[in-house]
Formats: sequence, structure tokens, C-alpha cells
Amino acid sequence: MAKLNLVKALNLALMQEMQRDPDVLVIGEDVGVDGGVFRVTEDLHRTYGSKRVIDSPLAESAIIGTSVGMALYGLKPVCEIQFSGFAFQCFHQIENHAARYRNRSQGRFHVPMVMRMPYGGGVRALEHHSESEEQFYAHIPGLKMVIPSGPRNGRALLAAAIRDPDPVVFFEHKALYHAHKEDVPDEPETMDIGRAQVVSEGDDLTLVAWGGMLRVAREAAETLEQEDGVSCDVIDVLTIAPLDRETIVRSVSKTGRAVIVHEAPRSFGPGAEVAASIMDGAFLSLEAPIARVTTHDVPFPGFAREKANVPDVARVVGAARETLAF
Amino acid sequence: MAKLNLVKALNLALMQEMQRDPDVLVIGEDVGVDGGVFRVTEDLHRTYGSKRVIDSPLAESAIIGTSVGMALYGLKPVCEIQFSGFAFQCFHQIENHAARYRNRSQGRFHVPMVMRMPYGGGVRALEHHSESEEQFYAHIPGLKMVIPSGPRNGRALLAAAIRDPDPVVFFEHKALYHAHKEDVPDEPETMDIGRAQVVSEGDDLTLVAWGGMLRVAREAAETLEQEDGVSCDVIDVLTIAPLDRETIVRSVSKTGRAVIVHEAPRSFGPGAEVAASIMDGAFLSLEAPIARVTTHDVPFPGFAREKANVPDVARVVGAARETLAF
Amino acid sequence: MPRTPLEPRFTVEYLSILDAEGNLDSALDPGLPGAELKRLYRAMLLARRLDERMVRLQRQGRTGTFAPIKGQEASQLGSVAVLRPTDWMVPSFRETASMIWRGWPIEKLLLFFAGHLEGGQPAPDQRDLPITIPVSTQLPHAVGLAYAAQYRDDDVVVMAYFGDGATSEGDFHEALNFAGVWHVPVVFVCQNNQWAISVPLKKQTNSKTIAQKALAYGLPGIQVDGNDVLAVYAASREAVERARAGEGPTLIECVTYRLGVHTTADDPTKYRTAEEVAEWERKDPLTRFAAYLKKKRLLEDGLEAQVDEEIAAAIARFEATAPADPLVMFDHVYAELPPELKAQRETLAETLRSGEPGRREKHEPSPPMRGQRSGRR
Amino acid sequence: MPRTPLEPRFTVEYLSILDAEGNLDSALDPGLPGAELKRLYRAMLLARRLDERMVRLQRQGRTGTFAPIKGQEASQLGSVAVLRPTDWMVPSFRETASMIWRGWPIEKLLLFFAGHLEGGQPAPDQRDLPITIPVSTQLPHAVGLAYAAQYRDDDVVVMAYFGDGATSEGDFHEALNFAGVWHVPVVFVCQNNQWAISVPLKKQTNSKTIAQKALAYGLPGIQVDGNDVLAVYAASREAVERARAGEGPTLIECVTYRLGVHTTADDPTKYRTAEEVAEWERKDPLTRFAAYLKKKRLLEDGLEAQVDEEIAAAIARFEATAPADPLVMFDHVYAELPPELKAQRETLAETLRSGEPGRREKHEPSPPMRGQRSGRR
Ligand SMILES: Cc1ncc(C[n+]2csc(CCOP(=O)(O)OP(=O)(O)O)c2C)c(N)n1
Ligand SMILES: Cc1ncc(C[n+]2csc(CCOP(=O)(O)OP(=O)(O)O)c2C)c(N)n1
Ligand SMILES: [Mg+2]
Ligand SMILES: [Mg+2]
Repeated sequence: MAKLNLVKALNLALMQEMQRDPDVLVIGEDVGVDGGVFRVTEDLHRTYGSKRVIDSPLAESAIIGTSVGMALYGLKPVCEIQFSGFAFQCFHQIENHAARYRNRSQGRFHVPMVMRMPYGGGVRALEHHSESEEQFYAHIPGLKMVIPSGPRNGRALLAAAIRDPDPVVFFEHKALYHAHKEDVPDEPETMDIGRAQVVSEGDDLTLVAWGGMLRVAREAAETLEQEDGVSCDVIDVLTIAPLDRETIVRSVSKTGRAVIVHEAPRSFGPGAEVAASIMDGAFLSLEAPIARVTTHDVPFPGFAREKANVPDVARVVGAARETLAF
Repeated sequence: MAKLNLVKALNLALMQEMQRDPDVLVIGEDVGVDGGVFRVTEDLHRTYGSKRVIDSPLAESAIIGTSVGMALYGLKPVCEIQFSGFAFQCFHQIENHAARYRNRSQGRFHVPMVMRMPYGGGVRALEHHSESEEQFYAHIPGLKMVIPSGPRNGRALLAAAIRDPDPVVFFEHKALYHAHKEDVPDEPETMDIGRAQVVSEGDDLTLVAWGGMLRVAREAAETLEQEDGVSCDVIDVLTIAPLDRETIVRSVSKTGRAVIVHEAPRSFGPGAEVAASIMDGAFLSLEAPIARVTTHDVPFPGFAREKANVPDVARVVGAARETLAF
Repeated sequence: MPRTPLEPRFTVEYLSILDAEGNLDSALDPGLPGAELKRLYRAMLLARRLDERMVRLQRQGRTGTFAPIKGQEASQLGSVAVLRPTDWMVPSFRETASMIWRGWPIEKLLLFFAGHLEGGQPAPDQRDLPITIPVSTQLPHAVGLAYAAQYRDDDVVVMAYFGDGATSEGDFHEALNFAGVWHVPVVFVCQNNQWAISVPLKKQTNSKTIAQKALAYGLPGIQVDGNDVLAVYAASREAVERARAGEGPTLIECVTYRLGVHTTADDPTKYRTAEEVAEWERKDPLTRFAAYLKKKRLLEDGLEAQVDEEIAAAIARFEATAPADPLVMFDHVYAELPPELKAQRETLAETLRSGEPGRREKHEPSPPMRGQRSGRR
Repeated sequence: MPRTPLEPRFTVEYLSILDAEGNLDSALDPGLPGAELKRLYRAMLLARRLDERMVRLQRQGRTGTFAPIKGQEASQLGSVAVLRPTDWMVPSFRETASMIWRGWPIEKLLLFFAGHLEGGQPAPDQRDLPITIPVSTQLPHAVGLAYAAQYRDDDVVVMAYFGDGATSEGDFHEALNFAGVWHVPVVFVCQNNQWAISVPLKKQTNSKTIAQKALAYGLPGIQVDGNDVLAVYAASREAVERARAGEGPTLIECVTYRLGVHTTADDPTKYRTAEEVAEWERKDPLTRFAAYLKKKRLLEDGLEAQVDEEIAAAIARFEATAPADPLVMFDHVYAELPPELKAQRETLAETLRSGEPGRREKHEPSPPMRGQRSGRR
């Protein structure tokens, strides 16, 4: 058991999965000698060599496309797209191929690959380095879309994603990389993909969040507890798709109210599906409209304005109070 | 006033807008000499020449990317992506640039371009030729996303899109191209982008649809009227983004019940936003959960199975009856 | 302005062995045994006859849109024939001849074009990727397969097909560049059939040849007469041997011509002249190869009837295929059905049981996608 | 196997005029007047001093991540200097020197790197695109601008910048291919600085030069000593003149070196040796040009102090900029605010009035994106 931040925890998962299975390899821009621009692949190159830890040329479509080929052959590539903002360059390889080969070949092939991408704001970055694009992947049949919220579940979910027989898009929030440390067991650990977690329990309101927003939701729950005496279920979604509707619906059936927090823009965003699913499953329990606290429907602004764009505790608390007062 | 099908009506819009404004040009694969694989650009080449009607090399990203450059210079390119299934190749040019140049340049530049794409199923086509990808565009701030449902509004909306100062993704349903004819005025006609239309009125239920599904919704409304004595508001959304929430909410505030019909897969699809928006605006009027009738969360199947995938009148009527019986 | 030319200077070569009358340049003869020559010709003939038959099936509404290969038989068979079964073949959407050579049953191809994905399923031991529709996107897969083979130290070569239009896509570029850097055993076979739907090569690229595009990646590139099955064979064998010997990738440009429609939705009279087509008909790869075989007394009698029978039998099997079970659309999305998908499947199963919409569909001749076809060809 | 070489054979040339000691090959001298030489040197020096200053500003948390140009001054200024103000300049993200030459105020660049998009707004009459972050994606825009200029019959040339790594992206390929087919007035300037972050050129492509990639598109390509401002100038002038005369696009490869970090988040000691850097420091474009100017008695005294003052004044203006008004994020999404966006804007305005979160942010030194920087360089 060691105290690790998210970067080190993800690195541990990669180290151990590569150790465990010689078919696992890592590919991306600067993932080798440099250890990745965020150091998630640090030392893999030294340990496993340049055939298994591939510094690719600068071309996202070929990173995903060649990985699809490797996966069809039986390998298990873990690709890194340097920032999620540059994954639109390979979006066709993801949608046309990674997500579809199992279906196209009617089960003759499958594509056991992981597409790791740092995402999210709050790190004073240039354009295309702060966005949250989970919605785009969540809407593609055949893909799984996972976003951990901390070192321990990050490590366990990444290991699970690597072992998963299907393609997984794996988002890592940049602001979480160094945000906090957690105890992470030395022994390999996995978690089920497709399951949300209730990370704290309450009766009055359900807060639904993931990735970088989980901390915001938890702090909002604390504030509400302390200042309003309101107790919340806080749900860490973890797998965006396939969405664990059951856990979310069960909670809202109890609380009757929900606030969804995400960093993607609001309109046609992932919160809409969560809200619609809650309505499908818990309509009669609903005591107020489901609130969504999100970034605005604008291109992510320059970082001098990002605090006003990314949901913070005050906005979540405000939305919760409105919901409770409805 | 002539009776035109959708292909001819769109062609008329292009002809007239090119006549009206020398900055309008057309670019895409096979749009010139061949007149487009669906003949929407027929005769433009003959009339306006190969400098204004450009048969481009086979590269979607460059079609959009060079058009962005032309638009920055002051031209008004109307691009054709041969099938919407191949637009993921240029998704980065759309998201990174077409949608963002106004913002990136803080208003110094804007991108008055139209991206036409045939979409939708029911035409016995090969893979990637039957999908409905409106959700992906609707979620991108800075873009507009328009889908006409017939010849007359198709012509008027395309003309409006060409005149619009912002980038518009314009979907044309393949099954509508030859489906029916309508009277289309000879004089140029436009319609406001951003407005939904109530195409038939009723009190018991709101049916929300667009593009190829409008016909299905209308027929379902007729069936419900005849067989169940139920009267429906049928809303033709027309502009997916920015969504005309007001019109939809107003209707559901009256009817209390809604069924949304779309051809995109269900999960994280456009219906979720429509449903969530209705909940935001008409929560207290809601008498039943909002139903979504959609394609399944699967890669669009080979056409031998497409009828079982695309929503049809029976499925919409079924969902409506469940909603009414709730 | 004077400047220093850099070494090496670059050249691209052209290879042709059989001329249009079937005369052999014996210095270049790849020296195939008679049986192999006969097998190649039979495959070319079968491909030609099937192609014609498939166009008719589509016209009758018994299959959907399909891309004929008439004129490209030599390019496909001359190249695919040098592969071993343990090698990999990566098609685009117009490799009927290559696929049949690799063992795809004809009825399966028909099923595929009739909208049943079952028809696109490679056999368990078959090292072929299924048909890829989005142009050029299969090329990085071929490079990935080759990388994996090299990684596993397998004695495997990968051959990937694409058209002239495909060379304009970014994926072509990225794939060849990765292949060059990784030095993997892959052979890129471009069938330059002069047209990408209605767009002629000169509007596709300002490059004089496709072969010279290899120079951008530090790869060898060669242009061959793609209607000359022996030239294609010779160039492909050399490239495959190089790849197998660890000497990296090659780009082969087969200069050929699509004699028929782009797909069954296309009307080529809109964009090209009858004279151009006639000129290429004189370079027909079958006529030329038949003339050569005749001189060598290797042309068998009754071959047409033989292949027609084979095709007819396959069509009969295709026609006897059970209707598509809609529920199969859920079977191959994930290894395991997630709950939401399970629910959707159950709802559809219920609907089907109740006999309502989405019932099992037979290959019914409903209106196909209407494009440009005027019916004139 | 013997085959026919195709004509023409291809060559790629290399151009160098000033050697590392500042000696001129007078046969190749582009013959710039003394005032122009002095202006170029001043711009190079300003760029160098500003670059160093910007790195310090970032280290102090006064700006965010930024890509220094140290070592690439000659490549940028030798090329941009041949443009007219009525021509267009399309930068990537590392063209500080070119941008300043084109009239971007220094304080605006600083503002941009401090996270204010206002800093990225070109002036109303300025024919420059703003900085583009996604690698290579600006190249098709340059081709589109050139197409539009040709369409309007305007006397305009477009110059586009990118790096060696950028040549691996599909957009590079598609842009050059379109430019070749359309024969438009665009000059592609590749700053081959040997590295794409940690990836050296030999892992980027198997091609020996970047210049030879032009052959794939039927374009002229030339390699120049990118640390030799006169060679860059001569090659760029030729290319721009060709473009202006309707003779189409050119690819120029400037062989240069990034002497500093990739960005302020990078630690290059992880991937390259001090010896390599030292070797390139000996080829420093400034030293060489200064030596030449000295021989010509064109080197001015006190120039450093002059440019430092200019920089200091700009930094003062930058520091005096008003905090960013968050509501501006809604102003440039569409020509008109749609209702939903209007509502979001009002909600935020309300929150701001109530003094709660999202308050106006000054350039506060909060922790920047943490990457690989170890602080060793
Ligand atoms: C990415 C993509 N864009 C467009 C299409 C539509 N399309 C199908 S085939 C074709 C032309 C292909 O030309 P070429 O590569 O020369 O192959 P050929 O058809 O001549 O065999 C086009 C544009 C497609 N399938 N995929
Ligand atoms: C599409 C895309 N992928 C990845 C990145 C991250 N990135 C920024 S600069 C860079 C390297 C660029 O190398 P090169 O083109 O040689 O330019 P240089 O940085 O050397 O000037 C990378 C990978 C990006 N900005 N855009
Ligand atoms: Mg072709
Ligand atoms: Mg570089």
C-alpha cells in the first residue's frame, strides 16, 4: 500500500498490466523516452523497451488506426492521445472502426484497446487543452467511456479497461493528476466497468458527478450538510457509458431531487441523458426538475475566464438550494 | 410555384443563392461535373463554372479546412460531405475551427459556411451510409445544426443557412430526397433558423420529431386521432441547435405528455436534451415521463435489418399509448 | 539561383511485361508454372463473370449498392496471388476478385451486398479484414497488423488495397508514414483506375504518378501496368519478398481502369467519354492474358461454362439464405450486453413476437438508394 | 529486375548562403540593402530577448504555457520579411518573431499567453490568422485563403508555418495536395527544428528530408539552412515571387533547431543531450548574422538596450491590462446570442454581481498545468 497521486497510480496500473500480459503495449506522442507530457507513462520505456512503448509520429488518426490493427491481430494497445482536444483528429478511426469491428465482423474480431486522454479545465492551459468531450464518446455504440475521480479508482479502472475485451475511452482529469494522494494497494486491483458508486449517502438530494467534478459535488454536499442541514447521496458515475442507470435511479427514487454536475457544455451534454434516464426510471418520485450545473455553451474560454466557466461549489450549492426550494 | 422534390428544391436554393451572391461557392466530392451523387448540385457546374463549383480531391478534412480559409477571406462556401458518415474525417476541422474562429479571433473573423450532408436510413445502403449523427454537431458551441423535413422548408432553410453569418451543419435525409413533392415558390424564400414549427395541433400529447422522422410522427398522430381519438401537437424541430425550447415547452405545458422521435441512437442522443429541456420548462405540467423512440444503441445494422432499427409509426403509436396510459 | 542538389536523386520506375496483344517481354517473365498461369486466368474469368452477374442482381433489387471491378482483375489477382494464406489481406470495398482468391464464398459476398452483415464475417482461420467502406481508413489497420506481426516475430506480410482517390485522404499519408518509420512488412497496392467516382486523376493530385508519393515516406514506389497480370505479379512478389525479408514496406501503383460504373448507383456517362472507355477496353486485362495463354496452349476449353455454373450454384445458396433475424443487431456490439441494450433487445423481441413492425426482412426489392444512375449503362 | 525509369527524375536542392562564421557565398547573395539587413537583425534580436523574457514571465506565473523560439529566428524572419502587408500570414503556435514582424503588439501576445483571448485578435486590417494550437490544422486554411484570393483575382500570397512533426498529420498532406491541384499562391514554410517535443525527426518520418515530401504533390520543394537568414530570405523570395506570378505553391524546409524547451512545461534534458544542443548553439542564427553584419559595418551599438526597453514598455502595458470580464465569453460564439446562451449569460452576470464565484480574474499565479518540467533548464 503506497500513497500515490493519480499520475503515479495510473503509471502503476500500466506497469503491472504490461508485466501481467505481454500483449499489452503503449503507443502515443511522447509516451516513450519522455514518459508522456504528464509523466503517466514514465519509466515504461526503460522497463519494456521501444517496441512495447512506442513514441509514435505526430498523427492521432494513425495512432488509433494502427492500434485498431494491432488489436485485430490480438495485441492490447493502450493509446495515449496527448490531450482530449486533439482526439477529433482520430474521431473517424474511433467511430468507424474501434467501435464497430466486432459488429462488422460479426464477432470474428474484437478490439481490446484503451484510448487514454487527459481532459478537463482548471489548469491554465491554451485552447483545446481544457475541454470535456465525454458526450461525444458516450453516444457511440460499441465504445465504453470511463472517467475515474481519484488515484485508487483510476488505477483500478485503467487496469480493468486494459483487460476489457472492448474498446474503452479513458479520460483523466488534468487537474486531478497532482491534486491528492490516496492509498493504492501494491497488488493489482480492478473495478467493474459499468458501475457507479454512491460515495456518500443522504436522503434529501442526489448529486451526480464524475471525474474532476466529483470533488466539487462532495464539497457541495458538505456545505449543504453544514449550512442547510441537507443530506445528499453523492454518486460518482465512473463509467459514463454504458451508464449505470440503476444506481442513479435508485438514489433519486429515494431523494426525489437531483443535481447533475459536469464540465462538458450544457446543451446536448451528458447531463441530459442522466436527467432523461432519471425521469424514465423515477418519474413518480421526482419532486423538482433535475438541475444541471455545467460549463456554458461556449468554446472553452481563455484561462483568464475559466473559473467563471467551470462549475464550482457555490454554483452547485446554489442549484441544490433551488432544487430543494422547488 | 413549382412542384419539387427535396433534391430539386435544394438545387433551386443553391442556384438562386449563387445567383444572388457571387461570394457563394460550392465544394465537395463529385459536386461538379457529376452534379453530386444525389444530384443536389446538378447543373450548378454548367451554370457557374468549375471555379465556383469545385470538384475537390477525396479528402473531407481539406474540404472543410479549405472552406474555413475561404470563409475567413470573405467567401461563403457551401460544402458537401458526400454522406454524413464520412464527416468524422473532418470533425476536427469542424470542432476546432469552423465553430471557433469567431471566438478565437474575438469577432475579427467569422465563418459563414454551410456543411451539407445527406444522413439517415431506410435506403438499403452500405455501412456508414444510414446513420444520424446530429447529436455530435448539436453539442458543439458555435455551430448551428439544421434538418429540414421537406422540399419547401428544405429550400428555405438552405437559403437561410447560406445567408447566415455563422457555420451551419445542414442534414438532408436521403429517404426524403425523392419521397414527395411540394409547391415551392419561384421567388427566393428563407425561414428563420432557430425556430421549430407546430405542424399540427392537438391537446393530449406532443410529438417532437425532425427530418425523416417528421413523417413518421405525423402518421402516428393521424393513427392516434383515428384509432384512439387522441389529438396531438406535432412539432417539426427543424433547427436542432440552437434548440427552440420555447415552442416545445409551450406545447408540453399544454399537453402534459411528450414523445420524441429520432433516428440517432437513444443513449446520450438528442432526445435526451429535448426531454431534459421539457423537464426544465414544464415540470409541473408533466403527467407522464417523456418517451423517446429512437434507433437502438447499436452500430447501424446491415440494411436487411434496418426496418427493425429505425422508428416506425407502430413504435411511435405504441410509445404514445404507453405515455397516455401512464 | 544555383543550389546544391541533394543525394540520392529520386526515380520512379515503370514495369510492363505483357503488351496489349499478349506478347511477353521474356527478359522480365516472372516464370510462373503453367498450372499457376491457368489458375490465375480462371480466377480472372470468374471475377469478370461474377461481376456482370452481380450488377444484374442489383438491378433486379436482389442486392443493394455494389462496386464492380470490371477491368481491374489483373491488378487484384496479380497481387493477391503472391500472398500465403498465413499473410493478411486488407481490402477496401472493390476487391471482389482478391476476396474470392482468398477463399470468401461467393454467396457470402452476395449476402453482404444484400445488407446482411453475416456476409462480411471472415472465416475463423481467415486472415482477411472485412470490407471497409470509408476510403483509406483501412490503411492504418494494415500497418498495425504488420506491426503486431513483427512484434510477435511472425512470418507474416500484410497487403492492403486502395484506389487513386484514396491517396488524397489523410489516413493514406499517416499510414505510409508510420509504415516507413516502423519498417514493417506491409505492401500497399493502389489500383489507380483513373477515376474516383467522377473525379479524374488530374483533379485528384498534381503528382504525375501515385508511385512517386512513396518518396515522401522514404519508401520504394513502383508503377506497373495494372492490366498486365504478370507485371503486377512480378512487382508484388518482389515487394512481398522484401517485406518478408525485413526490408520494409513498398508502394505499388497499378495503372488500370474501371470499365464499368463506380457503383450500381452511378452513371459514368455523365463524366467520361465513350472513346476513353473504348480505348481502355482495348487494353482489357483478360483479352491480353488469354492471348498470351493461347500462344502457350494453356487456354482451357469450356472455362466460361464452368465458372458460370460455379456462380449459379452460389447464387442459389445465397437465395436460400434464411431471412435476417433483427435481434442479431445486438449480438456483436459488446462482449456482454449492457443492461440498457438488453432492455432494448427485449423490447424489440417483444415487438417481433407480436408480429408488428421490424419483422424479419427477406431481401425484398424495395427502392434502393437513388443516386445518379440513369439506367443508360 | 530491370524496369523503365520514369521521367522526370526528381531532385531536391539545398541552399545555404552564410556559413556558421558569417562568411557569405557572394554568388548567392540576395542583395538586400543595408537598411533591410539592419531591420532583420534588429527583429531577430528583439525576438531573442523577448523570448527569454517570456520564459521568465511564465516561470513567475504571470503568463501560462508558451512555446519559445530561441534558435528559429532566422527561419521565421527570413521568410516573413518577403511578404507584403497585403499578403496573408498563417502561423502555428511558435511564430512569435513572424507575428511581431507582422505588427502584433508584444503586449497582445503576452495577453494571449496569459489566457485572454483578446490577445489573439488580429487587428482589423491585419491579414494574419490567429495562433492555431492543433498541429497542422491551419494548413488547409492557408490553402483556402489562397484559393479565395485567386478566386477574387487579388494580388495576394499566403505563407503558412508549421513544424517537422506537423508533416506527419493528415492535414499537412491534404493541404499540400489541394494546393497542388488548385495551383494556388501559397508558400509552405516548415521549420524543421529536429524535434516534435521529445520525438526526433528520424522517428517522425523515414524520409531523408522534409523538402522531398513536395514530390508527392507535384510541387517544388527546397531545403535551406534555416539558421541562415539570407538563405531563408532568398528561397522565400523566390517562392513568393513564383506564387505571385501564378506559378503555384512551394514547400520550403528550413533546417533549424529549437535551442530551448518545447514549451515552458517541457524538460528537454529527458530526451536530448547537452552535446547536441551545444553543437547547434555553434550554429546560432544571431551570432552568424551579427558576424556578417559586423564585417559589413552594419551592426549598431546599443541595440540590446533599445530592444530591451521596447520589451519592458510592452510588459508594463500588459501588466496594466484590466482583468478579464468573464461575460465576454458569450460575445463571440454566434453573431447573435441564442435564447439559451442569453439565459446562461444572465445567470452568470447575476452571479458576478452577487460577488460570488467566477469573479473577474486577474493574471494570478495559480499553479499552471504541471507536465514534465523539472526546473533543470
Ligand atoms: C471517407 C470517404 N469519403 C467518401 C466516400 C464515398 N466514396 C466511395 S468510393 C469513392 C471514390 C473512391 O475512389 P478511389 O479511391 O479511386 O477508388 P475506386 O472507387 O476508384 O476504386 C468515394 C468518394 C467514402 N466511401 N469514404
Ligand atoms: C493535433 C495535435 N496533436 C498534438 C498536439 C500537442 N503538441 C503540441 S506541439 C507538438 C509537437 C509539434 O512538433 P513540430 O510540428 O515539430 O513543431 P515544434 O513544436 O517543433 O515547433 C505536439 C505533439 C497538438 N498541439 N495538436
Ligand atoms: Mg479510382
Ligand atoms: Mg519540430
